[in-house]
Amino acid sequence: MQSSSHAAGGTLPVPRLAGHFASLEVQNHAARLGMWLFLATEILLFAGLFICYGVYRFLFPEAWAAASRSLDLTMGTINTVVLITSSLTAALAVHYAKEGKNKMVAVQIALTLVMAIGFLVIKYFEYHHKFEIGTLPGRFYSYEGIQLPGVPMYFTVYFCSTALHGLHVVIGMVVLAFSMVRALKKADFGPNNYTMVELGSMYWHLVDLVWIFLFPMLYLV
Amino acid sequence: MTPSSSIAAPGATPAPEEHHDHHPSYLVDGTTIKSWLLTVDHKRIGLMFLFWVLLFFLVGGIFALLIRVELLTPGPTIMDAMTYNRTFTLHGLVMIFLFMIPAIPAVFGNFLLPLMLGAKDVAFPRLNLLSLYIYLGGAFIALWGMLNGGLDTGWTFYTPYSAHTTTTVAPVLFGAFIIGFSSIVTGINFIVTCHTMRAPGITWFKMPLFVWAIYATSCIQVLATPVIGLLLCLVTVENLFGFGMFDPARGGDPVLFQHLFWFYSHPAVYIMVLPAFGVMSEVVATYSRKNIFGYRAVAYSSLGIAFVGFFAWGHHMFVSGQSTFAGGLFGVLTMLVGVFTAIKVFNWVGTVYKGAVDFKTPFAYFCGFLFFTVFGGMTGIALGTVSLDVPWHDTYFVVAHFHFIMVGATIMAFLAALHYWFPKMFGRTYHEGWGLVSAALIILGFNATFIPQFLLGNNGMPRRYYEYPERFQALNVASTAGASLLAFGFIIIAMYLTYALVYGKASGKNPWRSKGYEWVSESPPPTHNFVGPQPVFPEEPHFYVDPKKAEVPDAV
Amino acid sequence: MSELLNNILFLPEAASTFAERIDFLHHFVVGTTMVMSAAVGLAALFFFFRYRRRLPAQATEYVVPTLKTEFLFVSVPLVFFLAWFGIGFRDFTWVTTPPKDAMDVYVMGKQWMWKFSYPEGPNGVNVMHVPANRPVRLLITSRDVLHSFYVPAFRIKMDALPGRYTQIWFEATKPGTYQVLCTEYCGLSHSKMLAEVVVLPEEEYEDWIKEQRRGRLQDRQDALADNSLVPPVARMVEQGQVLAGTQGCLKCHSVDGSQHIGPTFLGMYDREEKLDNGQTIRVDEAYITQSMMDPGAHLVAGYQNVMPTYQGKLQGPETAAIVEYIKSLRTPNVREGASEGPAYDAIQ
Amino acid sequence: MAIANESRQEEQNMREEHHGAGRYWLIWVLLLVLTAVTVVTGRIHIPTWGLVLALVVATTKGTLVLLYFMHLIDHRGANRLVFAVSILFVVLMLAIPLVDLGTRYRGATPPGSTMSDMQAIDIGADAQEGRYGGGLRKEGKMGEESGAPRQ
Repeated sequence: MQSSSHAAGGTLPVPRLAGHFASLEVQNHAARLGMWLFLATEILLFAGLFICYGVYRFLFPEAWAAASRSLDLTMGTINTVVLITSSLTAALAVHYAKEGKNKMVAVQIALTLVMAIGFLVIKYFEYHHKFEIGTLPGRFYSYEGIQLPGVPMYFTVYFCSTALHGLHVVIGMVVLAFSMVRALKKADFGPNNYTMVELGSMYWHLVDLVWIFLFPMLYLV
Repeated sequence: MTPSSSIAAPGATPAPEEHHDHHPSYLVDGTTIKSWLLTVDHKRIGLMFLFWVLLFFLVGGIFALLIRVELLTPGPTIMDAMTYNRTFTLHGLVMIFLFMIPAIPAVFGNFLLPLMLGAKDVAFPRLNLLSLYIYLGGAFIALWGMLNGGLDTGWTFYTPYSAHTTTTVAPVLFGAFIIGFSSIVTGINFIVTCHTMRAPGITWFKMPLFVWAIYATSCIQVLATPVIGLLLCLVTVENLFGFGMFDPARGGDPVLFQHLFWFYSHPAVYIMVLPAFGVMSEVVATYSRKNIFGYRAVAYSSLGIAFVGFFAWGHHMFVSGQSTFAGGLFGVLTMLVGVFTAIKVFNWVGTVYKGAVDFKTPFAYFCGFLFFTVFGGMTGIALGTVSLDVPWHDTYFVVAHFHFIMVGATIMAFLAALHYWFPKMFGRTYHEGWGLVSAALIILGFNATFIPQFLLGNNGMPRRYYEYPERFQALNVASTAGASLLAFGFIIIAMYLTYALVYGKASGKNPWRSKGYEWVSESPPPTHNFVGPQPVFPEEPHFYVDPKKAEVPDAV
Repeated sequence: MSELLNNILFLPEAASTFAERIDFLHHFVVGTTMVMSAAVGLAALFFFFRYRRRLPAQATEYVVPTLKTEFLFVSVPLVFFLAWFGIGFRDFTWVTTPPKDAMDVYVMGKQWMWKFSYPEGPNGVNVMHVPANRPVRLLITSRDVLHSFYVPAFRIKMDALPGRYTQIWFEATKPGTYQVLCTEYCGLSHSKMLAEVVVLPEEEYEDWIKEQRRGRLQDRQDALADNSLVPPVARMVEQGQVLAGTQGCLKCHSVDGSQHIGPTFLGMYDREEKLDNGQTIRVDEAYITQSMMDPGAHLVAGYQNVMPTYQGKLQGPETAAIVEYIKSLRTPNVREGASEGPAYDAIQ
Repeated sequence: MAIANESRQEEQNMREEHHGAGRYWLIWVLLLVLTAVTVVTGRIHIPTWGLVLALVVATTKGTLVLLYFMHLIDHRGANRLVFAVSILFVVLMLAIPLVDLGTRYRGATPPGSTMSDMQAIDIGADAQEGRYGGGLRKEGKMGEESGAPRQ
């Protein structure tokens, strides 16, 4: 069963087995299933906003088109590329964790974190621009350029969904940072012990997944 | 039987405390306050939930009595309109978010799920403790908000009123939002427990029906709660900053709020009532010494209710500006939920057939439960019959209906569970006579409270009315009289159960001679539930056939 | 029989055509519920007694249902529930689809009163006059938060949504005075948000409306009426005519049927117009309002999109007045003829 | 061995499916290509099918992330079920309100009937003034001050 390369020294690092689990495989399965369920709740959380988006897009199609064109597509595209690439590095981190290459795990996670910060910086500039010209949600809307009913609603949806997504980026960064510290300090990830990296990376992929949908919805249509 | 796995070997040494010779029950295994507050034992967490849930039930109950007293006369009686509006809001909020939703899953689910599955604990014990503290944190934030101003939106928080009212909406919504996390964590924990922690031999279709019910409930909690979380956040933001997501002045759609709200809050009804169904499946099997008639039908119908129940939410919105077509769609789906519930009712009655009924207190509650489920359910179907909802919507008919099904059925199940598993939890017995008397009082009181409300609704009295036209008074007085009877019943229960807790006779391991899986362990169980080798579970739960004739389980 | 049942069930007097339909379903549902529940309850009680425990650890038979039994458990309730639903949905469609010849009353809820206004006539606060035996369509909206318009005697209820219109209709059968209640929680004085529907015999109603129009009768309700909602000119059509002139509508739209920059107002209401994208549209209140606010949304074929938007230039009642003015210019043959009965045409 | 079945199956799947890192790079390239596709087609602003196309591309991208980055392709049983159910719920949850909206009666949402039009009327007695609690909060002044136009 242990087909993958072993960590140096022969003793395989193994996570602590909690007393109430029958075996390690049960424990891992439980952790993974728990994570999937948690991701399901996250998806449903964003689904609420998608519904608001869908309903208001249905009611104000023209406002939606006009407002989405006022966004900065270049920045949005760069952010998409950044996030997709960070997802790649997160996946690679799991890959190296399985092979026990702890240094590489740390490097990949560090790359992910750097890109996450990049994402947030770009997002900050986008937000800043909007605050300047006044394309703000609801009653704060003060942009003269687009005067259609429903445009403030577009920005309500825009700000709510990107802010919620941004919050998830931050949470994901914290989770991944923990794995990175562990990879550096304890360096005990290996073929039997990579659940922590895997779960963190799954969370990160979810953040990416949500953005994959938010991007065309907000910027392109 | 032990899972043999090469990878498990190095770390798989069992926890050392399992090899003690003496196995104190979980109640006395550690007596410091800290050993309770920081415990990860699912049984202790369950008991702590029980304590808080009962406390909040008391709070909600006091609000209910205040409402009933206020409604004794058509005009102002004991409070002003604002206080009344806050009181019914708090009654709803406390009862729903702090009592009904955690009542059975967090207390009895926590306590019994691992016992019924032959596991030492739930899958994530620390998360389990965390869920308790999240619940308490949210509860106290919400209560703080309620005491510092209170809010008057009704528990439904309908916009635009909730976005504009000057009462303290934000902290209460935030508290409810936090409680939602507790619900999600508990749900995830239970689902994973059902998937991974079943003892050898307990396959999916050998799980006790209570576990099935809790499993279905957990699915709902996991899938529905995030949506209300988001919605509460949006309303909070709207109330604080005016983002205008549901603001009609900016094109916002108030009906959209209702869609999102009921997407959670309708399944939430099943979060409250499905565990009650599960409890009753156990109770009826034990006291009539029969296997459940149509086990699979009952199990599948739990899942069916959980699934279809999700998509029936729009029957709360037949007259709220939703389209006629959508009304029909939701109406049909509502009927399907009714069918699933009917299956359960028939199978419970079928379970008694050729059984051996022992009319103990929990069984008395089963009778009450059957009554409330049938009438609560049937009035629900009537309300789902789209056109009948037009006059009934938001009148006391609806109030009486959901108190019957959601409260009546669940309270019956909660009390039945409390009595049925009292020996399991505390190893003591209560006074049977008082149990039956109070059960009778509560069932009578409940009917006396809510049957007049059905009639009030027919007569046209809208809900959330502080003052009402005089023609409604007679029925309101009847209802209040019933409520006092109900309160009296609860006081008796509190007294004799507290007495039993301290002075009750030792119950022994299995006082009801039940063949449910939870009775395989000791009563009360030791800290890790099972001592020594993997316990052997009966072939299936509630198998009462004479062992000599056990070979031929015949179809009817 | 039905009187007796209504008394047992505490149902209020039935005073509309819908009430009669719904009471029938109500009796049917209550009746079957009672019979079926009694059957289940009696069976349970019989079992409790017949199969009481005789030994402490009595063994029992292993009884499982056959497929047939389970099928019965599913199909019997399903058939009944679907039957109820079928009748219920038919009635619901009926009550949410007003007949074409219905008379309109605008209903606006605000904290905490109801305002009623008639397209061609008076406005009222908390008292609505309607003729008996004539379908009345209520177009309901709200000024602030959600309300719900409920007349127990008519068995109708519809929420009032701010920024939206909802509709429901009824045909009162008995002259009299009926209570209106608000059933959607709307704040402090939710329970005081009461109003009355006064159902008058046809002739009396005509007299009443004439008197109202003449403005001679200064009755209680005019005294109560909130002046702010009463337009300067009491008759919406007249006001609309004035507005059409002052706002410049008549510069492009003729009222005599002649071609001009925009389509003529004469006979416009309820006409099928062919749009520039090939679709057709029936001109109704919604379309006219939309065309004022967003003229380019649905252009009638053959006309240029030159009209400016009146978004923000016209106030709500002014818009309504112009709509009513245009409606008054419809050619007489458009809305005559018998009602086509309940027709569900909501899907667009 | 009910307990181990599910868990062991899972462990086995996870173990067997250990590929080289090349697979991740390939998926990454695919994702970038699809991003380019969606941006290019998005810029053209195809009238009716633009949204559909964008969503199809997004779904494809999402599926790739799910299957390969999140290893859903290696998972069996419950994990897949959980995910499938959540997606199903999202779809139904989105579809039903839209169906409702699409089938409302036509007058339900005329543009001129939004509350902003109605607020322009002075209703006379100030509903907000002098009432205890529960009334409407005064319409926020912030929007007006910053010159927010009423839509």
